[in-house]
Amino acid sequence: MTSEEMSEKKATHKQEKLRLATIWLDGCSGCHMSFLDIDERLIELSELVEMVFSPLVDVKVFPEDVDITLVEGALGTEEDLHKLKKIRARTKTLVAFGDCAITANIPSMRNPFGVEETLKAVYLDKEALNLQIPVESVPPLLPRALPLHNCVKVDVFIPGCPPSADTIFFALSELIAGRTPNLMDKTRFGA
Amino acid sequence: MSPTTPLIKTFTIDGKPVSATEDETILDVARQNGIDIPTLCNLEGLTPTGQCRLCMVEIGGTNRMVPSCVAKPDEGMEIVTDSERLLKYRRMIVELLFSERNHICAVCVTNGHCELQAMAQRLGVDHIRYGYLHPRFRLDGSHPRYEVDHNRCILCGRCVRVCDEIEGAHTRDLRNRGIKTLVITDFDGRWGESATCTNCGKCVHVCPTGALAEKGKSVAEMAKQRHFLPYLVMRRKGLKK
Amino acid sequence: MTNEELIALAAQEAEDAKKYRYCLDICTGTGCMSSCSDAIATAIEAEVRERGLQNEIKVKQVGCMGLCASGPILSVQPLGLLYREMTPEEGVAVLVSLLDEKPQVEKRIDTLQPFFSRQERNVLENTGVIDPERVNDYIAVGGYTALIKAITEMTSAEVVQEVLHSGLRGRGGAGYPTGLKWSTVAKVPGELKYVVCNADEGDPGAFMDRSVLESDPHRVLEGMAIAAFAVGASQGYVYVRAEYPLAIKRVKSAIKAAEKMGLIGQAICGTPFNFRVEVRLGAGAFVCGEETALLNSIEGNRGMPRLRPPYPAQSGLFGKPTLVNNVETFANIPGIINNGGAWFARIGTEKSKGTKVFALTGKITNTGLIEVPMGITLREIIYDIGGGIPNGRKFKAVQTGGPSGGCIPAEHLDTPVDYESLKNLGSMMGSGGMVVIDDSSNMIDMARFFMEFSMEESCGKCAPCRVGTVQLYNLLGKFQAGIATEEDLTTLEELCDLMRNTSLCGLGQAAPNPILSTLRYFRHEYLEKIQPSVAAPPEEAL
Amino acid sequence: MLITNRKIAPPADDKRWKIVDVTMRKQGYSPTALIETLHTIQESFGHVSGEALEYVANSLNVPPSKVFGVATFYNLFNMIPLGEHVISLCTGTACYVKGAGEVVEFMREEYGLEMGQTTPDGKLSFVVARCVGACGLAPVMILDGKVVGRLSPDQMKTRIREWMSHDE
Repeated sequence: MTSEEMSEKKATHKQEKLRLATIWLDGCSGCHMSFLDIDERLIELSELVEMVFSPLVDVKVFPEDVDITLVEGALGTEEDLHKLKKIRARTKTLVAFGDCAITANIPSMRNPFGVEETLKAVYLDKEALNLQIPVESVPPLLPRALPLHNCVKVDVFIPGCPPSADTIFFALSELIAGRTPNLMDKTRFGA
Repeated sequence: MSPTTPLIKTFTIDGKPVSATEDETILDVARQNGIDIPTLCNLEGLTPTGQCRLCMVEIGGTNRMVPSCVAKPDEGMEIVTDSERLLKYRRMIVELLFSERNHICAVCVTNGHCELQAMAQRLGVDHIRYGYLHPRFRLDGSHPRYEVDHNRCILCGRCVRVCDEIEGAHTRDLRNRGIKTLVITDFDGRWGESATCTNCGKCVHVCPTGALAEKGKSVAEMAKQRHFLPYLVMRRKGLKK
Repeated sequence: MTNEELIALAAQEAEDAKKYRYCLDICTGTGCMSSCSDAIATAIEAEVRERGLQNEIKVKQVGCMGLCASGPILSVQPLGLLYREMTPEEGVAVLVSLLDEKPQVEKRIDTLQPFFSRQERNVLENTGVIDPERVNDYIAVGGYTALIKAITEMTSAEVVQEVLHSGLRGRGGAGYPTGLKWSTVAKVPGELKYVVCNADEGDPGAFMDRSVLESDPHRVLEGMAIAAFAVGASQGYVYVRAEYPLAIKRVKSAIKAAEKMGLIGQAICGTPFNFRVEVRLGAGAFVCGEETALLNSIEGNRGMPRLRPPYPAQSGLFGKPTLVNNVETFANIPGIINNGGAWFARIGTEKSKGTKVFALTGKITNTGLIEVPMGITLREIIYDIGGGIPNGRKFKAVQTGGPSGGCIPAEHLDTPVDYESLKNLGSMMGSGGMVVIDDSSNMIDMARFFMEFSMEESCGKCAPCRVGTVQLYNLLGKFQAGIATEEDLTTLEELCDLMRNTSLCGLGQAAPNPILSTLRYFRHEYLEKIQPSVAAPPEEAL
Repeated sequence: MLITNRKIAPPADDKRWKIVDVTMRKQGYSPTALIETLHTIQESFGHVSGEALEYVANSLNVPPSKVFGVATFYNLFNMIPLGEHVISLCTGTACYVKGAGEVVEFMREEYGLEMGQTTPDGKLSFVVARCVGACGLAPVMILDGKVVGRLSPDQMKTRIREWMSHDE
């Protein structure tokens, strides 16, 4: 979306703001940081979309009727899966946001070893006090960390670790304009 | 008209009239004419093996596809290097390669210099539709200068060929078969203990991904240098004469 | 050995045979042997010796008689009686009944039943009749006359012509015209050429080649020698699976015997034609049935297929022009040379001539080895010859062509068996395995069974086959578990299409056939397994 | 790694190496004799050991990695010795259709063996046989080299038990 288009849109559709949500599952929040790196363009964006849910805003419950949700992170736990299914049901356009969401990326590095061995390596095979595998108040890990699209339908993929702020801004602008962004000349796996 | 086979064959690639000598492959001619056909196993200077299947092209007027790195053109052929169908197949092959091993670009020494990664970008592969197989491999860091990470290997066979054809050591080969195929050193030993390896590092530099890398390189630091290969091939040809 | 000597030897053998009152033939193919059929022979021989009847009763170990379901089988000649499921004691009892002039009725097999009467035995004419370890037995039934005729009375071009006329097509699976292959190799200039017999019968569910090699090895050698003469080759290899120890033993002894008689070796029949044969063993790799992989294996390499062109006819074994044919193809040759191409072509359909050997197995009453004219319908094979489905179950499908073939459902049972018809049904002739499946089997399980086979046997050279087979196998696992989605079905079909079009060799290209054919005829079984909503996380598959 | 034109001495003073030598000599110590030689080793020793691979590589002048690559490409060659008793189960189509899968289950439950495994005491190996071509007898097993067929899965189980208890 060009800035002219954007101002036009602002002028005509002021009352019909798109409902945008973001969330991170098994990820490092790096994609969200990159999102914030959109900097001053965030203001432009805020005139077009309403941020209805995000770790960056203070909303506790994922709302109904969301237009666009950016999901950062892989599916690492049963809770992630539960959340994602709910998000899918309540979202029109679900965006796999960053490599972890698309490929399971870093979280998937545990996959060749399996849950048991991974937990043992992390929590028991160390020289530290109180060696124990945490079980209380933590959701159980899935047997493997998975990309989002293995479990729900994903509409748009934004590769990158993290995708650059420019990529994110471009992708959102296109989505707001009702187009499917073509991102492959802007980003790639590991970008 | 004499029935003798002409030494020069003329044909078209993507509608462009081109010509080839007896020994030239479709890929050779395409490259001479600035047409870039995607390949992963092919490398100038090594025997082409046609095994990655990315360089397959269509022969116009037929349903046939041939690997352009090994196929030689016939007089009057109409070669198509870029079609919806070819793009679809190429994407699928790249996706299969990504699903096969643990390619995690974000933490790879060749991030940004990797042929597989670049191929995915070029073909518009933004996610992998197939389930990741997540095999488990042991790294071999026993060599003082280099390391092998099978997680990133695509079994293109370049390292095997360069070691055999150019260096002449044949330190590398493949073990097992099918999905269990693995590049090995000698009797499947540790690289650092190899009796045949000359430590020349050619395999490291022909490797399209981060499977073979120099030690001490961090993420995105391992760029490969391949200019030696055509140079060596040319020198050896010269010496033979 | 000259033609005259050969004829004299055959006459002598016939004369010798006449002096016996009865000849008791015991099947010693792998099937019957596993039920210790050799012990039956030993027991009867002992009894014969004890009674001092060595000059009246002859006990002979022969090859497969076909009806493996009823083995071990004992045949009594010249009465033409067959006895089923013999033990050493029962074998002796049959002998005793013969001596009493009251041939035992119990356990007799009805030799007029369609299993025998509907067959047309050509390749198998000597199978179960002659002692495969005696070259004289083969000569007695006219063996090696074709070879001598070819090298003494015909030019190599005439031999090729005769094979072209016959319309014989490769019996290994693909059905390439044999004569055409021969003429190509014959035309390629070269001092040294090879003839290779592909006996790496790898299709699970197929044992035609094993039976032919075990039962009539000289026939194959004769066919190879004729081929060598026709194409100008002087060295031959028989590449046999190591899983066939008996076949290996018999081929090796056949080569020795033929060499001793001068039927193979230097200056055969006093002509300048030389032909030596060696046996090479496979080592457990299905892909070596693919001819270029087979050549790599003979050369001592990993059995990975080579790129074609160049074809083996131009640059094959050790870079020399090479003719590769399968066992059954070679076994058809002596008949064609002796009787002419036209004789051969009188049987069969327009494009598929002659007879074909099939191994009939699975859920069928008469499991065994059969030979039928091309063009016979699947129904005739399964219901008339095969005796239908046992245990009151219903026919569901017949699988032909092994892991490269497909499943043919009941509605196509009246299809004539020929290369094109089977291909049009999404299956293939293959080497001749026919596995009958009844209604207790699930087709997704069948497809996954074959995909597992292809996955384990993929050589790993090209990516579509190496990874594609694994992904297909895993996807089929999702269907089995009932957690597949609509998308999975699309992915399944797309991957099949990819492998078929982009795999490097015929094995990868044909590997999706079991899925494609079951999708074609039993799609509902897949659809039933699709979850309407989003799927659960995929199971740990690999 | 030895490079020499002279005949290389076998790894040990064991008559079986002489048989191996015969195979190699017959083919003039040509690198193409590799698979034939591996067959002889497998037959003579029951498996192909690391020292055997090294001996063949040196004798035939084939690069070590190639010898290893060839030996592992083919299913027939096993690098570690099999157990005292070997059960090979045919996994061909006909055997599959007639219930070979139940034997796999049985071996897992009864002896804790997956295909390709040997019991820790080295007594029993359970391996896959590719189709032995005795499909008329499906399902088929090979018990210490002897083909046993035409048994129901239940009978097969009994056979295995019987056969295993023989030398206990």
